[in-house]
Amino acid sequence: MEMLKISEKGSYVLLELPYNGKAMPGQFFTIKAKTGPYIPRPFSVYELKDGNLKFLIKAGGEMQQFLNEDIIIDGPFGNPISKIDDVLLIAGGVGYAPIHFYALVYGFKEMIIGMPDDELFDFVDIPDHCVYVVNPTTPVDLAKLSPLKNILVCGPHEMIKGLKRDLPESTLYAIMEEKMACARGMCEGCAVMTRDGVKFVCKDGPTFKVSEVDLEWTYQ
Amino acid sequence: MEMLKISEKGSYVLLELPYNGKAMPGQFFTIKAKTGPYIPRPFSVYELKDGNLKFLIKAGGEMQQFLNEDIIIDGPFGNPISKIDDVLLIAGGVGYAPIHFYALVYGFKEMIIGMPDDELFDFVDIPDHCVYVVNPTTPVDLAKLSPLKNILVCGPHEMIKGLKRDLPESTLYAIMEEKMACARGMCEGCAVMTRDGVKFVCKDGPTFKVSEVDLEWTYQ
Amino acid sequence: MDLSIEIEGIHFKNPIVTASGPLGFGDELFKYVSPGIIGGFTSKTVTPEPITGNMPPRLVYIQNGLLNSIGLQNPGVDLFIQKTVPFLSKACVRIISVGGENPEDFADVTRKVEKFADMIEVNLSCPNVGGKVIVSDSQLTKEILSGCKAMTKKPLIAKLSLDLDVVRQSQIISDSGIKIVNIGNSIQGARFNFKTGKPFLKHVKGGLSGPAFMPIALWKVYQVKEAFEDLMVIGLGGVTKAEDVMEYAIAGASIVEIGTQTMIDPKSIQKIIEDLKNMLEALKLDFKAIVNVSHRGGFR
Amino acid sequence: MDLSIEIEGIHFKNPIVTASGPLGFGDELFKYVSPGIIGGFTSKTVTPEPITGNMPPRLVYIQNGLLNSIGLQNPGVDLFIQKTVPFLSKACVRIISVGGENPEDFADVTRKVEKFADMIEVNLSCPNVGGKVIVSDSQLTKEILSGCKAMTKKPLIAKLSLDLDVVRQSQIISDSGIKIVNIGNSIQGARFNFKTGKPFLKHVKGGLSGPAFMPIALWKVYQVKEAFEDLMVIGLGGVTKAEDVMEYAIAGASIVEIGTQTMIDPKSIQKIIEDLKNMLEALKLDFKAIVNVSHRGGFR
Ligand SMILES: Cc1cc2nc3c(=O)[nH]c(=O)nc-3n(C[C@H](O)[C@H](O)[C@H](O)COP(=O)(O)OP(=O)(O)OC[C@H]3O[C@@H](n4cnc5c(N)ncnc54)[C@H](O)[C@@H]3O)c2cc1C
Ligand SMILES: Cc1cc2nc3c(=O)[nH]c(=O)nc-3n(C[C@H](O)[C@H](O)[C@H](O)COP(=O)(O)OP(=O)(O)OC[C@H]3O[C@@H](n4cnc5c(N)ncnc54)[C@H](O)[C@@H]3O)c2cc1C
Ligand SMILES: Cc1cc2nc3c(=O)[nH]c(=O)nc-3n(C[C@H](O)[C@H](O)[C@H](O)COP(=O)(O)O)c2cc1C
Ligand SMILES: Cc1cc2nc3c(=O)[nH]c(=O)nc-3n(C[C@H](O)[C@H](O)[C@H](O)COP(=O)(O)O)c2cc1C
Ligand code: FES
Ligand code: FES
Repeated sequence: MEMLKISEKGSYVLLELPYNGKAMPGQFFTIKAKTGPYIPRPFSVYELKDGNLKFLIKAGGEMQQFLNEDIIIDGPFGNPISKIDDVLLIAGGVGYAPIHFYALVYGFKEMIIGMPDDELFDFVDIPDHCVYVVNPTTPVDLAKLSPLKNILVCGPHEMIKGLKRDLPESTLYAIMEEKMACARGMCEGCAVMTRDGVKFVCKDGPTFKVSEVDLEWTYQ
Repeated sequence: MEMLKISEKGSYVLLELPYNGKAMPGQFFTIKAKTGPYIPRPFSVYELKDGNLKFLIKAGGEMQQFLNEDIIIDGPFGNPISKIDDVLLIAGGVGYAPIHFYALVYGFKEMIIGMPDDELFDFVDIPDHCVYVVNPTTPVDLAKLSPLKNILVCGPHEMIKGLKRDLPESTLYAIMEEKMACARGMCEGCAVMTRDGVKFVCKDGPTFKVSEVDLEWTYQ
Repeated sequence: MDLSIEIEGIHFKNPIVTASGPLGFGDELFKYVSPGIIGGFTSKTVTPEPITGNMPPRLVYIQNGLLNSIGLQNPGVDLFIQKTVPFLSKACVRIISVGGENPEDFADVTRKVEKFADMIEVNLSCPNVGGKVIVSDSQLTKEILSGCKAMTKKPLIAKLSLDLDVVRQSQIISDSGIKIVNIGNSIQGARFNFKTGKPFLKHVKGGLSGPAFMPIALWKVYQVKEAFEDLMVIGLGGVTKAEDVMEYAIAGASIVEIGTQTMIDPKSIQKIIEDLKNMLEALKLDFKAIVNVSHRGGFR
Repeated sequence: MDLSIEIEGIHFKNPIVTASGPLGFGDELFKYVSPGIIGGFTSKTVTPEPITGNMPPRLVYIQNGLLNSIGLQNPGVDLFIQKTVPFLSKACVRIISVGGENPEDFADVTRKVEKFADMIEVNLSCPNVGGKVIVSDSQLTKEILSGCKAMTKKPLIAKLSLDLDVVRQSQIISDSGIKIVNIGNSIQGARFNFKTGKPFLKHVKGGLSGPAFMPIALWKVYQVKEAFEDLMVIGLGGVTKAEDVMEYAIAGASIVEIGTQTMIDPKSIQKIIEDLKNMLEALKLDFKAIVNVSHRGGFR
């Protein structure tokens, strides 16, 4: 049924499944196999085209050992992102997944991709006209050079913090990630603190306006 | 790598693996997949021919859900049975597995097979000249009609008890089954009570002379 | 066969009830599951004042289970009554879980919610707030229970901790004149991040749930029924399938709750109920007949 | 990096020690694993008289773990000394586990075996014999420990129960002047047969082991080091890989024992030691440096 593509050193996996439903950028599915893991894991849509649904998965976790089995997906969950005008897309690591899907559906003006290693860079599809950096330079440094004021980012917490700090004038949207259990707004697991109190990534997100989020409210 | 054959209604599975080692009748392997079950399960050899090792597995347990994955076997464990002269072989249910292997390697004089259902009967290879019964008649009733005095049995505890009770003159050997954890005589899990005190199926068995075993020493 | 059971005058059409917490206040759950099919629904624990809950991460994945540190986040009893209570379905037994720190807290919440509930569950054992769990203090526990009793005639359920001796806890409950114990809350546990050398959770420990821990709760259900024949027991922890419900009933549970499993797959609760019915058909036994049967020597 | 650690004057070449019980007396284990590679070996618990152990079934398979009811089967101390002791390898630290019912039993066994051991582990917490576990009785525990102390100058280890409050247990141990606690024994649990309506085990409950239960033991290790900085802790329960050893060390364990995993796959203990070495190389830290690091704010 499903197909797996594994990156050169085995650090990343592309999982491809037939899927006849719909999904919009920003949305995610939970994934598990029959034998595990017990708690299904949330993954953003990397691509949905011609009835093929793709996920970009970082290897090394419990999930990986089950990827060779029949995969059970549930979703889509989360709120779709609407098109953002003149957007600068920023991705860090596998945070590239939802950014890639956004770019496919809505296009973009500029894109900056921060990659932890060449392995991931060589592994994913990257549109022609975009900039990328491999550590130690960070997308934050490059973003400062862009004239664009609307930014959509998905990447490590520290990257979002950096952007918020260094680009106070920009309108920053972040696709947030928190561990999830129910993915349905029931368990109160995937909390983020906002101006309006605690919100949940699965139900109220995953995309938040960064100015409204308290990024310090986390124990990392 | 491995092949699965599933019986008509799905109650039994034949697992076939390439295997270049040796194994003798009476011996067993433990079986698991990478993702589970955590405690490998012991299964008798059903057949070993031309580098193909086969197990006959009763479906419905935890093991079954892992059978589609890459199987990891460990063994052979347990003591081989030596050839028994003029032997009457008796099997009950999947206890037929080691009996089948014995018959293949050493041949036999007579064989009585008790099958819980036609499904298993139709599923396994059965030699030409042997008798079989499907419940409610039991192999014990038929065994009383046989002139043979050396008996090798593998089947439910109650069947072994019945033979011991009804055929006091016979020399009865049983391939015993107890839940196992280490399969190596370390954990003291697979205990049977004998004339010489507690013995372990994995290390001292699995074949025991029934006259020496206290079949009442069990909580069932 | 008949799946229904009556506990302290309350009729459950079947013994399957949702556990407090993992399913929140039901609004999301009932998009997936009709309240008409389950025996009962337990609300998340409600406290006198709103609680923000703990900083993320609130969850740690573990093999065959989950470690959570939600920290009793809830809107407080007043907002709960205003926003949630109107939507609580009467198609199944409505259990409202009440929490707090002292007897006044519990009494206050009980008084305010009791008319909207069929039963009140007193959460004496949350692993995720403050220092010790309430039920480790027998005097405090007694005061809380008698305070709640004074506020309602509805049946009370005492939710116990699996980390402490359940027989001792049940003695306190029984002495307080409460007839139903829920065994029990999530077990305390921790995980450590080998990349940072720190615990994953800010408060170090959290609550463990999921199938891995079922044998622990099963043994405690058995122990309590062995010691207190008259207490009604709710079995809770790790149920994922009808077979597990059977085991809890055999061990002594009259009601079986499901938390984590319903949370990760809401529709599975329907299958569990159907499978349970089929298992009982095959045995030709009503559910009531298997409750506590291990203490009567098993099926005959 | 250096994996060695010294506990009460005893040098362990690495912190990986086998747990008492699942590996018996070592004769079978050492066909698969050279004693030269592990830090230490703990014998199965030895009692004054031979014990037959429990009727089968002695094992119940559970998800991600095992439920056992062996019942301390052992040949008794005299046969142990005659048959097993001569083969105990000095290539790793030899820990002999002693058991019994009363202070005399423990003293008797300790006296007889102490010259063959580098350390003595006092099993205060077997879930599979008699009624209550010994360590639930603080007076009895104190008498047992002082009896053992009188018999040997070798370091004593007190093996605690995970079913009871470990801080309270550790207080008793500390008051008795013992410096090392093992946290801990298998947890009590039960499973029921839904075909017969009876428990699987004759004594209903057994001991749970395996990876499912590691977060419970980790939390207890942390708790004890938080309350008793001076106690040395052995972490035990559910270890299957080097990462797990790291977590125990971070939580506070100086030594990490492995039982069930070594039993189902003896050779895995070697891989765990190698992987641990590699993880420490990557961190550029000696093992000693990570012990208890969570109480010091993690890696810096
Ligand atoms: C030496 C030896 C050789 C063996 N050879 C064979 C062989 O060749 N073929 C073979 O099929 N078996 C054999 N066995 C038996 C086999 O090892 C066990 O049946 C095995 O453990 C089954 O594992 P499982 O994961 O499939 O089932 P498990 O998950 O252990 O379950 C076993 C059965 O119990 C049922 N069950 C699960 N939970 C409960 C509950 N709570 N109440 C009641 N029932 C429950 C399941 O439905 C299932 O039918 C052998 C055993 C030994 C010791
Ligand atoms: C909305 C949303 C979308 C997401 N989209 C994606 C996506 O597109 N692609 C993606 O790759 N991820 C995505 N994630 C993140 C993903 O869900 C998690 O990383 C996932 O839970 C990983 O599961 P796992 O079983 O692979 O890893 P886990 O087993 O949970 O382990 C995660 C990592 O922790 C490490 N680890 C395990 N134990 C320890 C320990 N004790 N100490 C230190 N480290 C440890 C593992 O080695 C591994 O690297 C998303 C998350 C959310 C909320
Ligand atoms: C996310 C989550 C939140 C919980 N919140 C509460 C709660 O508010 N009140 C309560 O009494 N128990 C709470 N619990 C405990 C559950 O009710 C239940 O006791 C526990 O999860 C074990 O059952 P399970 O294995 O079926 O989930 C919570 C559990 C989880 C996983
Ligand atoms: C089969 C078996 C036998 C055991 N026997 C003993 C014993 O004799 N003495 C003892 O102190 N602990 C005994 N234990 C408990 C283990 O030493 C250990 O505490 C427990 O198994 C948890 O560790 P693990 O998850 O690494 O197995 C036994 C455990 C098992 C599984
Ligand atoms: S994962 Fe449960 S509320 Fe978001
Ligand atoms: S399975 Fe461990 S002794 Fe036989």
